[in-house]
Amino acid sequence: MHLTKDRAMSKSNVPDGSEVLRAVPLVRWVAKKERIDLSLVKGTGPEGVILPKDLERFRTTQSAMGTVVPTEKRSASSLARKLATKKGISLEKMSGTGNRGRIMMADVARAVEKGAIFLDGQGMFGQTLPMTQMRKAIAKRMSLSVFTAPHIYFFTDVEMDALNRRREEILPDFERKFRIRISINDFFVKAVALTLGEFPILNSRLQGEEIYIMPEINVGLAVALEEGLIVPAILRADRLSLAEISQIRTDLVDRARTRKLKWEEIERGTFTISSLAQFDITFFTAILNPPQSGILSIGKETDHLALREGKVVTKKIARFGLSVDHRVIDGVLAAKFLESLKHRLENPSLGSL
Amino acid sequence: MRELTYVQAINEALKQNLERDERVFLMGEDIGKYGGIYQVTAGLLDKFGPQRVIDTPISESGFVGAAIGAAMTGMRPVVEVMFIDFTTCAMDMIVNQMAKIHYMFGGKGKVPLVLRANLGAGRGTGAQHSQSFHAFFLHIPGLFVVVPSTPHEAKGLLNTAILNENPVLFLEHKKLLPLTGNVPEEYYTIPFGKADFKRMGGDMTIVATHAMVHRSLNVAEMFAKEGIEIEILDPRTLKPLDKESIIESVKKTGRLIVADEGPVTCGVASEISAMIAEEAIEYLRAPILRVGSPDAPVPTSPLLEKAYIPDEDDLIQAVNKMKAFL
Amino acid sequence: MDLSRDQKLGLYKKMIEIRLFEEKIQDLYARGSIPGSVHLYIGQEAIAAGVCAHLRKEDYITSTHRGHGHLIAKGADLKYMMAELFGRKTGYCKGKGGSMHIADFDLGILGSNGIAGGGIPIAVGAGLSSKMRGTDQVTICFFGDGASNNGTFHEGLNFASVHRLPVVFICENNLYGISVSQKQHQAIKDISIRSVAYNMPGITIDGNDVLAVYQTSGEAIQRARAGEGPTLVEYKTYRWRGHYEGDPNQGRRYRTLEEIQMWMKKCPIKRFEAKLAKEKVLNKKKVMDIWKEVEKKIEEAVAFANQSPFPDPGDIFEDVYVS
Amino acid sequence: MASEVVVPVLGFSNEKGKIVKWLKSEGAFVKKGEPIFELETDKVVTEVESPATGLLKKILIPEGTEVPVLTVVAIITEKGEELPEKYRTGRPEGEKPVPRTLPPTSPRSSRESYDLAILGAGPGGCTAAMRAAQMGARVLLIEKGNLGGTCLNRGCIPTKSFLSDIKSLRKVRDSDLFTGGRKVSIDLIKMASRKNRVVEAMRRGTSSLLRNQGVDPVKGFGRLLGGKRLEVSSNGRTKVFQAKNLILATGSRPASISGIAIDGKMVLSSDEALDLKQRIPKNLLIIGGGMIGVEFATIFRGLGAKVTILEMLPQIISNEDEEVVKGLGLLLEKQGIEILTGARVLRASVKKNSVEVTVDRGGKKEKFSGEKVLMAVGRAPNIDGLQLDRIGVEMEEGFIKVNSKMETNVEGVYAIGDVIGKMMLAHAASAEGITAVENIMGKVREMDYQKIPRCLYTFPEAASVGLNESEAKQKGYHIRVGRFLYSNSGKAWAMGEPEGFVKIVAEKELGQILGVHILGEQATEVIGECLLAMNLEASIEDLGEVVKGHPTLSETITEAALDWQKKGMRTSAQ
Repeated sequence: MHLTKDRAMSKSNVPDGSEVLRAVPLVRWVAKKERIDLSLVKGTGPEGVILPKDLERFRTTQSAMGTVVPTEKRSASSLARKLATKKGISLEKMSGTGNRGRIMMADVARAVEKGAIFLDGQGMFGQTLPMTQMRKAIAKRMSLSVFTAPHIYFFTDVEMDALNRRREEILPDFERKFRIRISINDFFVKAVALTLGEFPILNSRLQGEEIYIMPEINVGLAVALEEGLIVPAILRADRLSLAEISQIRTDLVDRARTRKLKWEEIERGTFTISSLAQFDITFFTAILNPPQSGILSIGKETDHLALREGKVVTKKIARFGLSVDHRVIDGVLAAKFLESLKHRLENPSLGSL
Repeated sequence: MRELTYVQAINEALKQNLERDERVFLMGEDIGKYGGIYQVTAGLLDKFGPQRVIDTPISESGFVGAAIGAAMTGMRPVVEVMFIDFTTCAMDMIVNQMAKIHYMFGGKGKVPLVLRANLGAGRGTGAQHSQSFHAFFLHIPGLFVVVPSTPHEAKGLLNTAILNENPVLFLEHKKLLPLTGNVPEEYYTIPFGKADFKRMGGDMTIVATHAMVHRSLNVAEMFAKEGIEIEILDPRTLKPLDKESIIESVKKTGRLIVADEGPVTCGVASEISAMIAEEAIEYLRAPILRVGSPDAPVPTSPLLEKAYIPDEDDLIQAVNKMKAFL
Repeated sequence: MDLSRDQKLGLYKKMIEIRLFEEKIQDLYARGSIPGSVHLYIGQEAIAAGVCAHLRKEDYITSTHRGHGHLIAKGADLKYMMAELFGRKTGYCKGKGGSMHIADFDLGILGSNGIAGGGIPIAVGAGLSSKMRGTDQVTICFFGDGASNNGTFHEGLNFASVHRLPVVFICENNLYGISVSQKQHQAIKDISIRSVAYNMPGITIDGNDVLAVYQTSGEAIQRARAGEGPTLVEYKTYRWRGHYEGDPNQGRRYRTLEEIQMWMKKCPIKRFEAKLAKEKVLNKKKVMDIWKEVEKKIEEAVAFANQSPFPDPGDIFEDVYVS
Repeated sequence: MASEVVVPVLGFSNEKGKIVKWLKSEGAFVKKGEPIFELETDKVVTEVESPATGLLKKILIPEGTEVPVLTVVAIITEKGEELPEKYRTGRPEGEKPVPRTLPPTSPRSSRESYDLAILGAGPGGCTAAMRAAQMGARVLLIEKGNLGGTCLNRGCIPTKSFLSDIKSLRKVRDSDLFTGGRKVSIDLIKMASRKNRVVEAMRRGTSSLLRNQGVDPVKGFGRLLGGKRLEVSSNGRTKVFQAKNLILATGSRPASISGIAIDGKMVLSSDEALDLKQRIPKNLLIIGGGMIGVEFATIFRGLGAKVTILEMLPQIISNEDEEVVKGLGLLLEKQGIEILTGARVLRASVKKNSVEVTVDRGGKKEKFSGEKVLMAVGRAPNIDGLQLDRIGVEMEEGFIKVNSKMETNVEGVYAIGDVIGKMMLAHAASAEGITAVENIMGKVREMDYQKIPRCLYTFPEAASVGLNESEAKQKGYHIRVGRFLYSNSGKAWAMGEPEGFVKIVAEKELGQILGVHILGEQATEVIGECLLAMNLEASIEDLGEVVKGHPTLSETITEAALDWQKKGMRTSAQ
């Protein structure tokens, strides 16, 4: 009761209902100096207040993306509409830089350059689609991977019940404390990161004749977009708490979807998880994301019958696949890695999950 | 090194000053035979006699005024007002006379006087014997205000106060009186206006005074286990205030909590917060938090008093709030 | 105590000095040369002159908001006083004190005081100090009937009496505490009876009779010097002007013209002048000479003040603390 | 000695008082300390005592009057003394109350620090100053001459004033409607003074606009001192200012050809040419056929001079659309203005009553003689004495180099207007000013010259914006051109100004308007809607859909847009 009433914790709405922009002074000062529009920065402090680290994150992203003003109304100039129609792209998700967010020609041109958002299905059949920058990159990378790195594959079934329970347990607490909805993927990231710590060789790359063990464990998470897959990585995931992983993962996926990732965030991964758990895919293999040496593919959970202490019980099983670069990693090591990961996931209360 | 209590350290300083300088004399209510309400002057009457250790009538205006007159005419009185609460009975003498004489007479004359009093809650003495309104005196140019937090500082700062040519309010904290610590036997001084870094850390700064220093240190140790390093800065004198050190620390950590036992409204914490807002706002990574007493009189009942006193719990709450900005 | 011719002339001259100084201030204030507010001593000159005639340079006085007379009597230089009243840098207090806050510690003037009764404990402290230092300095504490109701009066007299301090408490009872008459502000007629409560001698005397003032204060001062303790002396007198310059019609909101005129007839200067004329100490020419001489001194003081610079705005922070 | 009776200071702060009643009458004997008048202030009513003994010689302020404190209200004299001279005639005229001897309370001497200092108060500087002040900046605007710069004082505005007068003259003189019209002449002195009134009114307006917006204008010559410090000197006194940002908007002055000095008597610049107190020369050689040259040719021809334009390039007003240039050339020649293109001036020798100009024309040397020569070869930036080197501002071809945000190479230092030598037009400077200010104030804004119009005040006017036909082609656009002739406009005919045309260049695929070029009556006004259309990215179809009032000159735009779509109804192919 002797603390001064904290304005930072009070409601952030002003009477007219508009959101007040909240940032700590250092952020405002830097923003003013560097002319950064703080309304574009997502704050992660209490009540969404923008902290120096948020600005730091925004600044690097921004340098890659250029200024984009999000807009609500889809007001567009005559010429912008025409250009969009000509290019076959939708104005729906586009940002406008004109007065009151009006979409101008330049905005459309920029959207085209970044990779278009196609009109839903309209006029697609029988058309030749130009490859977007992203598609081109993916194509090149995948071919490179398959042709240069000899892949070997390992599979195992992981019992998910304990992990699901654990998630149920902590879910409400996390929502209350951190305002995040923890996902099963967050556990995967954490588990993989910790297991990589045990088996650094899987966190390596081949450089000429040498195997370089990467100094940081940055776990990439494949995100499916309409125009392809993108793999933003969570930096030093082994040192992060579950909550932090969850926050960062949410932010990265959000930004991946709105195409606001910066290049380094995609490039910095040292190991990849590709999860198709939300699709009806039980099992698949994944191609390495070069120069990484390992990729984990995770399928959908399915019900399996199992015998436990003489009784038949139902178990949720997810099938895990590990693809590794055989030039770097031997089978035994890969198997041990997968086993350790499985153990960790099945006994979440034991370890640090 | 030898350990003394806060009370003994002050007693020793008084004794050494009485020995060193014949112009020094003590005055106050019950400081003679009784040895002072908290025994700070114990034994001094016997050693120096009633000419130099004067028991006064219960007459704060009268004896504080007399001390001023004596100081103006060549003496160096050290006056004890039994509780800071009683200074209100001598406010004209402190505010209109003592603080202003040198200035309003254009630099003629001076009032080298030390006014000692204790402050702080925690001894169940209720609303009229437990206040921490030292911020009053910061509002009066012409006074120095000293708030020692350890026995070592109590002695060194009191020595400096007695040497000083200006009126000095030397404020002791009730809860610190039994505190022990290393105190050198020899006479030494600690300069005014020089804050002490009680603990170094990079994540946040707590500027703390008096008992809040010790409470903050306890809390800092707790959070250190979480990997949060709190810097603790004790200004030691509120006037003159070591702004530079505070600013320096805030520049480093970007997060500031000010902890002072006075009521927060217009208090020491408010002043330091405002100073930082004016001079170093661009370094702040979080809102400034103030920890202090609530805007209520000090209650007597132990439970209420405990709830009243800004303590570790309040500091923990503040640090937790601040943590969200890390 | 018999006075020599020169001593009598000295007393007379001091009173003239105070009167003419105050009259000059009255005119200069109306003409805007003096900032703030001023409280004039006109009518009470006999007290300051009579009391201070006994004092040595090292003796102390504490004065009041109506303090010009006390300071002049204690030997303050008119030039520096005038400059101070003008708010100039060359004034006694570099323009920071003004009319109500003038001090010259070298002359034992521990300051006039804007707080009624504010100087009493300070005077006691000065007495305590001289006692501790073993000197025979005496401290004169001037205050008014209004201040005699303040706690500091009682606290000060009590302390001085307990420690038998060499302080003489001079109460100038001019019958009004600002606008409230003595009848309204205390239930006693003679303030000196309060000395009984503090076990010290007390006496009430006509403050417009300079010789009576000289006589009684002399005894009290002697007592103090001899280490016999404090005395309370009450002088009945009257201020001619309003409480401050600007008090409408010289305070006729709370006192009658008749009363004022009655007291003006009791002018301490005229009374003493008549007496000295009778004694052939003074004649018309001598009076004229003294007036001219004093007027000249005052004009010099005004010229000095006028020529003096104002303080620099940058001086605001000078002397807040002793460095 | 006479003594003045004043309204006294009455404790604390009274500022004035009313004399309620004089208690003594003039001529009465008064004693010092005796009440002589009754005074009422906001706080009290009090009697005021006489400051001296003597005769109340003169009462200066009657009863019932309220006067400030210290006002002398009466004089008291000694016996036999005369009333001092200055009080003999009532209250001395202009006499102020005796000032109090207290020092004036001056505001704390603040360090003169600003968010923005602008050097030069031309159209660019003034606009920038006002916008910055609107956005909350503390702005200092420094000008060595008059507010309004070249535009207001020696350019746009004065010439428009003249042209308006000359147009009226032409109307009357060239028409057979008015009997005696041919004999009408213009009063040069009155024409000049009307111009001066216009300029003066505009200056006053600018000054009050600046004041209203809270801009601090300071007169004097500004110099850079390094950092963000500036020194402003005026009448030998200098003052130093500090600003967080600087905008250099010092403008330009007429330039000359090397070897030919502008003497202001025989060889004039536009500055002197505007001073029409001089006799109108019988024949005038104008060196330079740019906007300035052509405009002055129109003015002087309109005033009766024989005018010859000597242009070095193959066409006058280079960079403009060829059709406009050709059309304008014809119309100017029709007015009797001689235009010689490809004529490189080599030298000019000043004779007693004429100037002889030697010209290289396709290798051949030719000589022209004129009573006066007007040098209109361009303008040079005002950078002398600015001390740009103190902060290391980078230059480019003699002008200050800036990027599209108007930033120079020095952080926080911007430049706009003629001194950067981009478009050298008043409205371009204003737009540049706003761009600079918005960037300073934390927005991101870039200058787009494609949307800045160019206006030429000839008879008739010409106006254009964006790309001309050949530029558009060069840039690789697939374009089509829409045209409409003034001679097909009812309004133009009715006005008796059927000469001219509208030409719109637009890209085929999207219908993006790339440029508009108009030659004709009020072209500078008519082009307005095209500017809006381009700013809003309207397509040429949008432009064609607008319904216009009839008859108006702006119908020509709609018609040209329809013509572009081959939907023209009132067009006959050119």
